[in-house]
Amino acid sequence: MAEITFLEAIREGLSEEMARDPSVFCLGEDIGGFGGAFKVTEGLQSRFGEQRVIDTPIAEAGIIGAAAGAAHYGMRPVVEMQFIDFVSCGYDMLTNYVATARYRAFLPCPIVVRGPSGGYVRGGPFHSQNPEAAFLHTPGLKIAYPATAEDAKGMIKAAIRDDDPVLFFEHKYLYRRIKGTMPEGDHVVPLGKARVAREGTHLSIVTYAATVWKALEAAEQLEREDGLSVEVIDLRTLLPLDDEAIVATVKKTNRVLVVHEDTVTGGIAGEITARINELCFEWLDAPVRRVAAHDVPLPYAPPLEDFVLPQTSDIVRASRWLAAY
Amino acid sequence: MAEITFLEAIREGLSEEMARDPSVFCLGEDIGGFGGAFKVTEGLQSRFGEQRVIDTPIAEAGIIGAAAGAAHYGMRPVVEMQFIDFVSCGYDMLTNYVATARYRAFLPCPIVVRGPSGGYVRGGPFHSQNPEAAFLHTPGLKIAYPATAEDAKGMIKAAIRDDDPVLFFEHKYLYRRIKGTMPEGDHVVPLGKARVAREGTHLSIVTYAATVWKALEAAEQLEREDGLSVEVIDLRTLLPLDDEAIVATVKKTNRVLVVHEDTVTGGIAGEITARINELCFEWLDAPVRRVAAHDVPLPYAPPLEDFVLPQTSDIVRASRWLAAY
Amino acid sequence: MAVPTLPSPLAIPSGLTRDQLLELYRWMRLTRTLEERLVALYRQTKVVGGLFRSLGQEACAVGSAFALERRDVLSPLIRNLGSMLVKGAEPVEILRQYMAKGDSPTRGRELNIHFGDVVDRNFVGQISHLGDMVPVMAGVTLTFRMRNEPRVGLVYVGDGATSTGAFHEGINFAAVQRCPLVVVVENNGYAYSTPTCRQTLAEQFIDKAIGYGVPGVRADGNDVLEVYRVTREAVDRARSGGGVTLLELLTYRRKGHAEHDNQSYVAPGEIEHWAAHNDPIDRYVERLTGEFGFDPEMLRRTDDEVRATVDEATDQAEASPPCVGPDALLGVYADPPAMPTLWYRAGEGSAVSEHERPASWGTHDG
Amino acid sequence: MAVPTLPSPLAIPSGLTRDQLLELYRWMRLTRTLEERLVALYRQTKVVGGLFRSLGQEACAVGSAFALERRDVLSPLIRNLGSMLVKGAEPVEILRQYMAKGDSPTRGRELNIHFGDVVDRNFVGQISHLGDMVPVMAGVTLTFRMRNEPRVGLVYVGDGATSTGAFHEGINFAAVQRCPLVVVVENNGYAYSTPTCRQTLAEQFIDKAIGYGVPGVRADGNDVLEVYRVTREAVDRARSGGGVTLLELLTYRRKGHAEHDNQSYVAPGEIEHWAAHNDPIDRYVERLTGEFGFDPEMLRRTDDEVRATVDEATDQAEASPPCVGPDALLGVYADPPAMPTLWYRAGEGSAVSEHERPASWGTHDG
Ligand SMILES: Cc1ncc(C[n+]2csc(CCOP(=O)(O)OP(=O)(O)O)c2C)c(N)n1
Ligand SMILES: Cc1ncc(C[n+]2csc(CCOP(=O)(O)OP(=O)(O)O)c2C)c(N)n1
Ligand SMILES: [Mg+2]
Ligand SMILES: [Mg+2]
Repeated sequence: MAEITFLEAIREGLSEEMARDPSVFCLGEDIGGFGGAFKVTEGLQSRFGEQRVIDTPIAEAGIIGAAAGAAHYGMRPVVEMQFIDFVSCGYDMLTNYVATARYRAFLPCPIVVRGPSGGYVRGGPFHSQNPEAAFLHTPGLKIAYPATAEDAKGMIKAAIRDDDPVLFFEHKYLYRRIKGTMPEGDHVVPLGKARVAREGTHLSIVTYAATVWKALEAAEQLEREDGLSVEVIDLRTLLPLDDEAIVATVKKTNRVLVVHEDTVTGGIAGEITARINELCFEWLDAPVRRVAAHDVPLPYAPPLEDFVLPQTSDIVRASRWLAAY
Repeated sequence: MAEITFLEAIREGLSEEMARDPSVFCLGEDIGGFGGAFKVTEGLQSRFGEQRVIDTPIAEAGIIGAAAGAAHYGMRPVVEMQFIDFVSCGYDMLTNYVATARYRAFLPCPIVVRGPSGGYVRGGPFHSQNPEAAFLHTPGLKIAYPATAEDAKGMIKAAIRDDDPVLFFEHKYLYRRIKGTMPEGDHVVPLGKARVAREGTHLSIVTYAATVWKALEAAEQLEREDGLSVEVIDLRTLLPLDDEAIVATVKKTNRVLVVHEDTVTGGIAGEITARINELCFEWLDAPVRRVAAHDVPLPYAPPLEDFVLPQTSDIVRASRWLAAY
Repeated sequence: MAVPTLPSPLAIPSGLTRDQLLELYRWMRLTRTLEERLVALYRQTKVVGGLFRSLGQEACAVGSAFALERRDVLSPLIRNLGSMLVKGAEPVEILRQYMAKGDSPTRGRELNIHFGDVVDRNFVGQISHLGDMVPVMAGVTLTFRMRNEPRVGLVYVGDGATSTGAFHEGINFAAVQRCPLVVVVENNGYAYSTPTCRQTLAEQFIDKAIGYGVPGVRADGNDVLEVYRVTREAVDRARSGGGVTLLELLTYRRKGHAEHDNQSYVAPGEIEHWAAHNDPIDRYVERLTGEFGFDPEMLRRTDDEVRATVDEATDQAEASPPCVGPDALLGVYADPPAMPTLWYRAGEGSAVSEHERPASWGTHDG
Repeated sequence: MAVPTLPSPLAIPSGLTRDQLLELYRWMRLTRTLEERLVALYRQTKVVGGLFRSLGQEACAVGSAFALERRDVLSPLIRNLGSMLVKGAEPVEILRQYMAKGDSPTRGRELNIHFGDVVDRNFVGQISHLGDMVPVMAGVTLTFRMRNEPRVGLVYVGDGATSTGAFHEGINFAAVQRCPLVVVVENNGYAYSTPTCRQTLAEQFIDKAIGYGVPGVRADGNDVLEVYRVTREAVDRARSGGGVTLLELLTYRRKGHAEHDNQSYVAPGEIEHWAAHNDPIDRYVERLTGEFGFDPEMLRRTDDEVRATVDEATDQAEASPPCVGPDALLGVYADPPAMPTLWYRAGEGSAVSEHERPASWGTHDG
């Protein structure tokens, strides 16, 4: 089979699920004839009709709430945020209405809220965000954040089939840069399971999304230049976290670097560090360290964005420190 | 001087600042003649007039945004959320507009957003929330969460005088249960500094807000029954965190229990654990452990709420485990 | 006592039968009696949390919900106990909710009348955050439009809730998508302590209708037959593809926002005036016994039945079991069905694994 | 060439002087020329990020901002480059922003025309989240009302942004608080690819005015004098205590949402029609040289001046220094003034401590 991009993989997943299940439909701003700001839904409206690919007014809380209502009555809506940065406008609806629906009222609420996220693209403070940590302490939500094209397709399909609300982050830096060959048939990647992106023995890098690729780059350099064998864990799902996979790598290498693109303070690395502490403290030969963005809103000018965000060279330096500890 | 309640202490702080600085004014729902749902602003409108204690429509994003605009032009608005649970409706305005104002546009934005938070009051999932963790990865915001009446007054005054936006959480369980005697004169408690609520040598409990009192209860029981000397740190400010105070207690006792009322997953304990790991890993004689709420929306029925939230007995059990480690 | 004159059927508005006229009375009476019972239980501290009344607003709730069919979906707010009863909520469910019982509709997770049933009786459990139910109901009714089901939805907002962004985003979405939705602004003069004049500068809430491109209709919310009539028209329009209607029902909140609120902010005499001259039940009784020639005896019998119903429900609810702590960890997700108990609770009465997730807990298939 | 007939002063609307008439022309021309220059720089990949045009909408931006005094506060959106120029923004500032230069108004933190100056020229830096500026401007103008300052505010929203909850909450708050605020809906027919008919069912955006209890005025947004007139009336009303006005300016977005957008969704000929028959500058030139008797030579001279200005600004901007990485850690808070560099960057060119926080960086005292 031919390679397709990360973005095409998501589109393929969406369109397979829409073909498979008539209760699946999409709604969002400019996703119809226009195919969305990044063209993820291109062609879906002409294939499935205006009823199933709906152009909405600019109202994130409104469309997320509408998706929830439709889900209560048997539909499986997929909501696009034009940029995931705008999910903040639906924060109340997501955390208070959607996330609690099953628990407080036994309401089924199988919706997917997806959209382009992340930086390294000169998007500035409002088109580069990684808001995942803001939803981490919201029981009732699931958070998916794939790094490969294969996972992008397999996980969007799993998210749509999940009986609970899923936030699905699509790193826009990966949209067209990352390609993959999709497995034959109904390719579904279960939520909640991390992936060993690279086997290693000296230290582990636990990460997700775009920084998975930077971690792999760093791992190769460390192997080449330092003879270090670095294991890279791609979390893939952030809620629920795959504790088993995290513990396994810690027990294997005894040294962990947690890497993410979100700010260091309040980012998900804190939660991961706490879990490692609780589940396998005795196996640690060094403190768990974090490589993440500096604690500032993400600036737009290239030299500023490059300085604020974690780079491959940072991961290399931090890994060397950890290996030498 | 006579003792006053936690709630009266906040009111005293508000009214002293309004008297001191004509640019300070309050806005919120039902805060005027009615004095607010919990009567925190009672009497302020009759003293300072309708211009400075403004009853607003039900529009959290609207009033937080309005406060920001006023702050750009020299005012120091204090916004009340009738319950802090409703700050979720202003999440976009706070994290995107308010928090970034100084950084992206050099706009002064000295606003305070305050309101009753927290559980143990049978308030159910929408009148008991602790949303602090959702704002922890938002550079530009400060988060204050006092536990004593003295701090409640001193910190609301510091928050109002701060040149940047401050989220000020008022635990409603403490409003009338906790009393204190206010120091004479202009009593200001600086943000960013934690407090040693109880000296101890065997282990440290790092916590804030209502659980400070449960930690103190547990500490006394542990002293009585186990002869354990427990140090209790009241963080007081959650953003920025007082790393010095945290490191000091770790180096002193070498055993840390982080306690909070928010859910364990995604709560602030994760960030604290990561910092301890980074700053004083070598001093740890045991893993940092967490006592927090179970990962569910907070239910309303007493047996359910009691089961979900951390209780004094939980802190006692966890402390014994940690001391015996 | 005057012999009742048999009325000509024409005299009964909106094609209602005499049985239906009596039914409307019964629902309003049941609402009031049940709330009065809740007050008694509240004073006995048997109610956990606040108590919210709809005294004087019963006609809005009952008359509007009466215009819906069972397949139609209702989204009630805190003043719409009456609507929920009409839609099939049982008094015992209400009482169990308020008393936080283990067999209450939400198993003790949510308070007061925050519960629903989308499987059979079709009303949706509200959340506290005002305005949020409007987008949700836009989505419910969008579904009916998409599937060509002849079903409609009705959502209430208070005068205060019209100020929320969620109300605006939801009604605009529903309007432009031509969803079969009736949006009812129940204007009772106050939002907690805030009078309508501090909520909006508009003279009437239906002035907002044109801005959404939908019809707006205003009615006397204390005339149950008028409420029924205008709602029924809006419901019929929605069912026949006419999309959204904005209704404004004029009424008055005679009790505080919740039972604790002393209403210090209300002008003296205002409440008494409404109680004396504009009580929806008194007004309806007058028409029933006058214009429609019902025997007052009949109404008194209905009152007795209602009281008996409430008494029985109260006994049932009081006998209901309390909630059991570990149940709190069930049903956050379909998968996993339960959250684990935290480490320091090991062996501390965590019986989660023993529990099964009832099939009804929010899965499509059941 | 026909000798221009001296017009009677009465012929000039809204009490504008001939100099002002020419000024209006100059601002529109400057807007267009500057944007054309940006397109050239964009093609040379000297612009970092997207480029947003206001081609065909210059009259809305210029005519409305021209009705403000320097002390009044403007809140521009992405189509309001012209408004910012009128309010005192320098072409070189715009160019430096788009080129992400180190001496740009936001020091490279924010993109394109997202910048402001609340100290002197009084326009507020927008954020991307649509609708949010309306509550903010409600607060700015609330302040003026509270302090009895005779200052007003003007905030723009697009047709699409009217669907946001923030717009609703903000204009309602401003209306009920009687803030001296003018809310301008710049209706250019599209929100990105979405036509107005998918955004609202209302026939016109001023239909929303009555729902907020404020006057609504609609005008031809491509007639700069008409735009000035209606805005000036609204501004005068606001200044004299009349509160909020909702203006709807009808115009057309002739370019894509951003430069990359090929407008595949636009009906063939639509753009060409507006370009040929309803270009705000062409229309104004006709009136200037006709009705107002301006010598075309004079306009040509203005065009040359404008080009020279833009050329000079371009050279300046191109010569501007790039941003310096460590500056990214400055000024998140007044205190602390800088964030520390992360541990693994130690000695990696982090020169934060060397930097002083300029006094101008967002503190009241300077
Ligand atoms: C978003 C939001 N903000 C604030 C509140 C707190 N609150 C609960 S009820 C209420 C007043 C509601 O008034 P109205 O909408 O008129 O309904 P009524 O109580 O009069 O029926 C307020 C402010 C809330 N529930 N949700
Ligand atoms: C809250 C929010 N949602 C989505 C977007 C993405 N977005 C940016 S511009 C735009 C269209 C805006 O249309 P309109 O308001 O008509 O302004 P115009 O571009 O036509 O001037 C959208 C959807 C945004 N910026 N903010
Ligand atoms: Mg009301
Ligand atoms: Mg537009």
